[in-house]
Amino acid sequence: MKLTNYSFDAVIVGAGGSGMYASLQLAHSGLKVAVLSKVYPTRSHTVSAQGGIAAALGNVHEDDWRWHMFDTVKGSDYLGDQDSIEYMCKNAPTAMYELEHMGMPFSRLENGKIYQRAFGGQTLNYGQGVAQRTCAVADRTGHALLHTLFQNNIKAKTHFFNEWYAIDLVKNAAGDVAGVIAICIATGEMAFFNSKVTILATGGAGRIFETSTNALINTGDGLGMALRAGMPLQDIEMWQFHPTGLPGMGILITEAVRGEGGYLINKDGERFMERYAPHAKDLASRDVVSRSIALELRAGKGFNPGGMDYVKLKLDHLGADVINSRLPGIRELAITFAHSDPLVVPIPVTPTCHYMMGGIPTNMHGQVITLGEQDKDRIVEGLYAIGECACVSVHGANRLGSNSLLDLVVFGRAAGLHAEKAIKSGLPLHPIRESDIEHALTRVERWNTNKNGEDIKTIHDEMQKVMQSDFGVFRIEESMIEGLKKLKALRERLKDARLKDTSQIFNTARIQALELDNLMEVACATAMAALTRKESRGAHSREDYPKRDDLNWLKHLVVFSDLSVNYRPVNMRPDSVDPLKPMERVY
Amino acid sequence: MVNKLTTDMSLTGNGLRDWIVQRFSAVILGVYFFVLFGFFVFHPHPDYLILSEFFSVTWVRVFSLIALLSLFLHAWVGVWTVITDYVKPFPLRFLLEAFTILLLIIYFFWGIEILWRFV
Amino acid sequence: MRFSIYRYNPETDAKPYMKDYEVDVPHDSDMMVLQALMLIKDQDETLSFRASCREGVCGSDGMNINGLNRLACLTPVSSLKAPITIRPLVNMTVIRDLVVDFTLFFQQYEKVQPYLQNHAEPPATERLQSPEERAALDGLYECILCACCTSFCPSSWWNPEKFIGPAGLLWAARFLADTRDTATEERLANLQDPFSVYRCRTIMNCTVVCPKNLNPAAAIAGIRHKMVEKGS
Amino acid sequence: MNKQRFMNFDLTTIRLPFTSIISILHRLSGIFVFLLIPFLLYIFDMALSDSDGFASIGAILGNPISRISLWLFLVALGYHFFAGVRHLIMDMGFGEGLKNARTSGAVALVITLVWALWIGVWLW
Repeated sequence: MKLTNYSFDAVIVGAGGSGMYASLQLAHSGLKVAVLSKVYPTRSHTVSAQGGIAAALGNVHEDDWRWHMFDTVKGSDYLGDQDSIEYMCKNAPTAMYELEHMGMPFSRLENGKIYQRAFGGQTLNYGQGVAQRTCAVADRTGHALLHTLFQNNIKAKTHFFNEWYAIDLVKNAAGDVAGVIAICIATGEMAFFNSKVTILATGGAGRIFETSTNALINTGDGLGMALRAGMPLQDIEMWQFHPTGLPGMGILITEAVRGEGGYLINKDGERFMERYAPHAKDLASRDVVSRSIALELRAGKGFNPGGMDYVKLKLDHLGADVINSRLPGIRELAITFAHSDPLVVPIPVTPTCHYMMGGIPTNMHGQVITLGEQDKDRIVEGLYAIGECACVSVHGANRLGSNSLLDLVVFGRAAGLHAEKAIKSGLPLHPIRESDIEHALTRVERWNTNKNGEDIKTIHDEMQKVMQSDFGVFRIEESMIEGLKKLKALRERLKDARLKDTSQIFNTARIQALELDNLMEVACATAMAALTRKESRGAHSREDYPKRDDLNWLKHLVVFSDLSVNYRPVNMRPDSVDPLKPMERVY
Repeated sequence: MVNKLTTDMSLTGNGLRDWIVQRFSAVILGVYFFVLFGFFVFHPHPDYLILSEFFSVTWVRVFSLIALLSLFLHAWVGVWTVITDYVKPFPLRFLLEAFTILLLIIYFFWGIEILWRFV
Repeated sequence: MRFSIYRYNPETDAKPYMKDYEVDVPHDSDMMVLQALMLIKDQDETLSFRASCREGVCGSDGMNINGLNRLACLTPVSSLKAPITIRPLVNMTVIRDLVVDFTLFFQQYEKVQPYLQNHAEPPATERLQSPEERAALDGLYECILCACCTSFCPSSWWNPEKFIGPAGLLWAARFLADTRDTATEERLANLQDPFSVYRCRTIMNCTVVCPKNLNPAAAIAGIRHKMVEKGS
Repeated sequence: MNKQRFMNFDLTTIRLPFTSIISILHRLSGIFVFLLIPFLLYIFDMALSDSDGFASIGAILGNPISRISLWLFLVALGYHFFAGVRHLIMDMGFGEGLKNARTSGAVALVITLVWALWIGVWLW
């Protein structure tokens, strides 16, 4: 196969919030940086984020990053690494001001400062009352963030390779990562991007589920690449179900609706969250609210039992002014996709797969970690992961709303800073042999040459069905065993599947096939991890093990491509504050 | 930002100025035609005498002259825009533009001749 | 329901052609055109189109549907007369099928320097901006760069390289409207030639087709106003 | 591999919005007026030369083609004027929204129609 060779100081795969923050950091350093993105940067999934980005600025009331840290650790059900959470919460205000200086069009308070709203699980003074900590651009914060970063990258003259799809990492005999193989979607040209530093910023994999708030492009590409290169995924059983997605399509209705004062009702018109979370009510953390909705539906209190069951989100009482100024995008979405104008009627909602807390394990500089000798952490030279595809472990078992954009920004920046320092201190291009590249090419060659076998469509749909039915909000041993068995069979079938269209120019069928390889890897890892963790923690809710079990399970679970499982300790050693000891988690 | 030769053939070479000239001349022409319109409303069936009398009044003549000039400017901006929209080969475009200017100059002096010959 | 779709693959086709597909659309279905396209792709995997967020915020799936540029994901099939004709965005080079080349579109965007410029040392915290000042950005910053407007603008058809087009100009207006931006005069000076802004004839095709209900035509008028103010 | 580049640009497949029809008519009427300027100047020249010249106008307009040309000229001029006034109003920042722009466009069309009838009655 003919390969073009490119050589860069750093190659970033993915042009969402974290990738573009890292590239911006690096672009200012004068290094040679390339950003590969399978879509135009402004199509990245960050654009869909609505509600906001958390930072203890204290614009509305006194605030402290330590309170933010407390909420995040508690929200994570104590599975989050406290050193990373500390770093994130501490650096959040700086990051916010950087974004503001870059031109991000934040909504404003009367005094001219950045507007901050309430969000689930964000409290004052270690759990006393509701905090307004979420910086927002109406309900289009992700759009504003992504465009601001894109614009500043244009200003910094970042070298974008748009609509280039990264296929696999190139790893040498020593286990160092020397770059990626990628394909130009428009022409079919294949290239090897040789780089001193490769940063994976490929986002989530929400498309393993049938119904998801995620964009169609969220196919876990970086996760698949890491798994195939022999690295594990961490905490991948932890999938967040957002309480309020539109039934059917799974279009996201932001938590900001509840932050602004909206609330959930069942078919009796009852504000049922008062029963499940007497203090925080509708602003309890997402796992709690999603489970509560699922229980309401199970009790027959949904609006359409037997059909596509849902509860409703009421916000008409907020009035036209608040809705039109703070939640205009939500109103558009509800009218377009649910035919209901929230000014007048409540919006139908149901828990929907939304976010992957797990991912490629990294330290707080974004450096990818794998298990080396005697199962000790080993840093993979040359490889970073940031954003949703990474698991720095700031979200643990459940992410707080508005902490994901923060994660992107803070660790995108941190990885950029670290990589810049590493390159400037003389990091060389990692040596490779021809065979290392050939190894990375095997997958795409298989798709190009396999002429028989079934189409990918059935395999894709069946995988999503299994994930939806056996690994959803509630999980139980028997069905998970069944589910995993089915997934393994599907994975085998996928190895023999074929591509009918092997043309070169903008062949989206081929990209979908390559994406399905990645989705399947993530689905299998998720199933394995979910089956292994025999407790309920955060988003991982097992009916057969309903209690959290800190004695046996206060640890990270890592899964490899061969579905072997191992463990890493949770970091409980923050740098400047006392460790937060696990407590019972009530809202 | 834009090729100079293309721009040079525009009235002022500057979009803002062209735009203002076009609007300003439009207002003058509008008022002028309103005056003519008024004349014909009062004299639905004018004869030579009434018409020539009207056009011998000084302000009418001066106004007519200003209107002629406005017509020249207005038409040049408009026609130049139309030509540059649809005619891409440079020689042809240049010819058309030059021809248009020539025509407009002829009209202008023809108009002066009509107005001023019976001073 | 019948769909007639523009097909072209430069590897195999001498020229573009229209191909018909039949899709089962239940009577009272909520199906959007994007979902119909996905069903068609299940029938014929060689059909290429772009899609990402499928909720109208990423701007991937702009295309010409029954004669108007729109986002496939926001256009209900039930709102359209059959046969539904789907073509690529107007006046943009076709890469394959419904996929067009965005290179020129993004070049035009970059021409307006679409980023905040302020050379003063930023304060330790945020720059202040009153809610009213911030409100000036509403209706401008929400653009998703889907190119529906620019591809539907006659002024862009005739001068695709010299006229910046509604999308780029909307972004120019967005930064001109930002009280934090200090490059106003330079921005206006850069746009004063007879083409970049002034090819706009307020045809309003941009406003008609904008899937986010923005009004680029009015934004362009705003740029002209600022120029008149600065010029006088 | 086909190196030729194609675009989807076929005006028969594009649904032109109402406002764009208002706009293209404005341009067409402008061009028409421009092209008929010599005809008008000629009539004007005649009318103001002397009473004989004035009288010859009657003869010129006796020809239906000239009369229709004059009518078309005045209709085009009228439309160009009314649509121009609409533009000037919008330039001043009024009625820039889509709904208003559609309404004002329709108003310009209707007034032109009335004007065309009125001129027709006057000319015949």
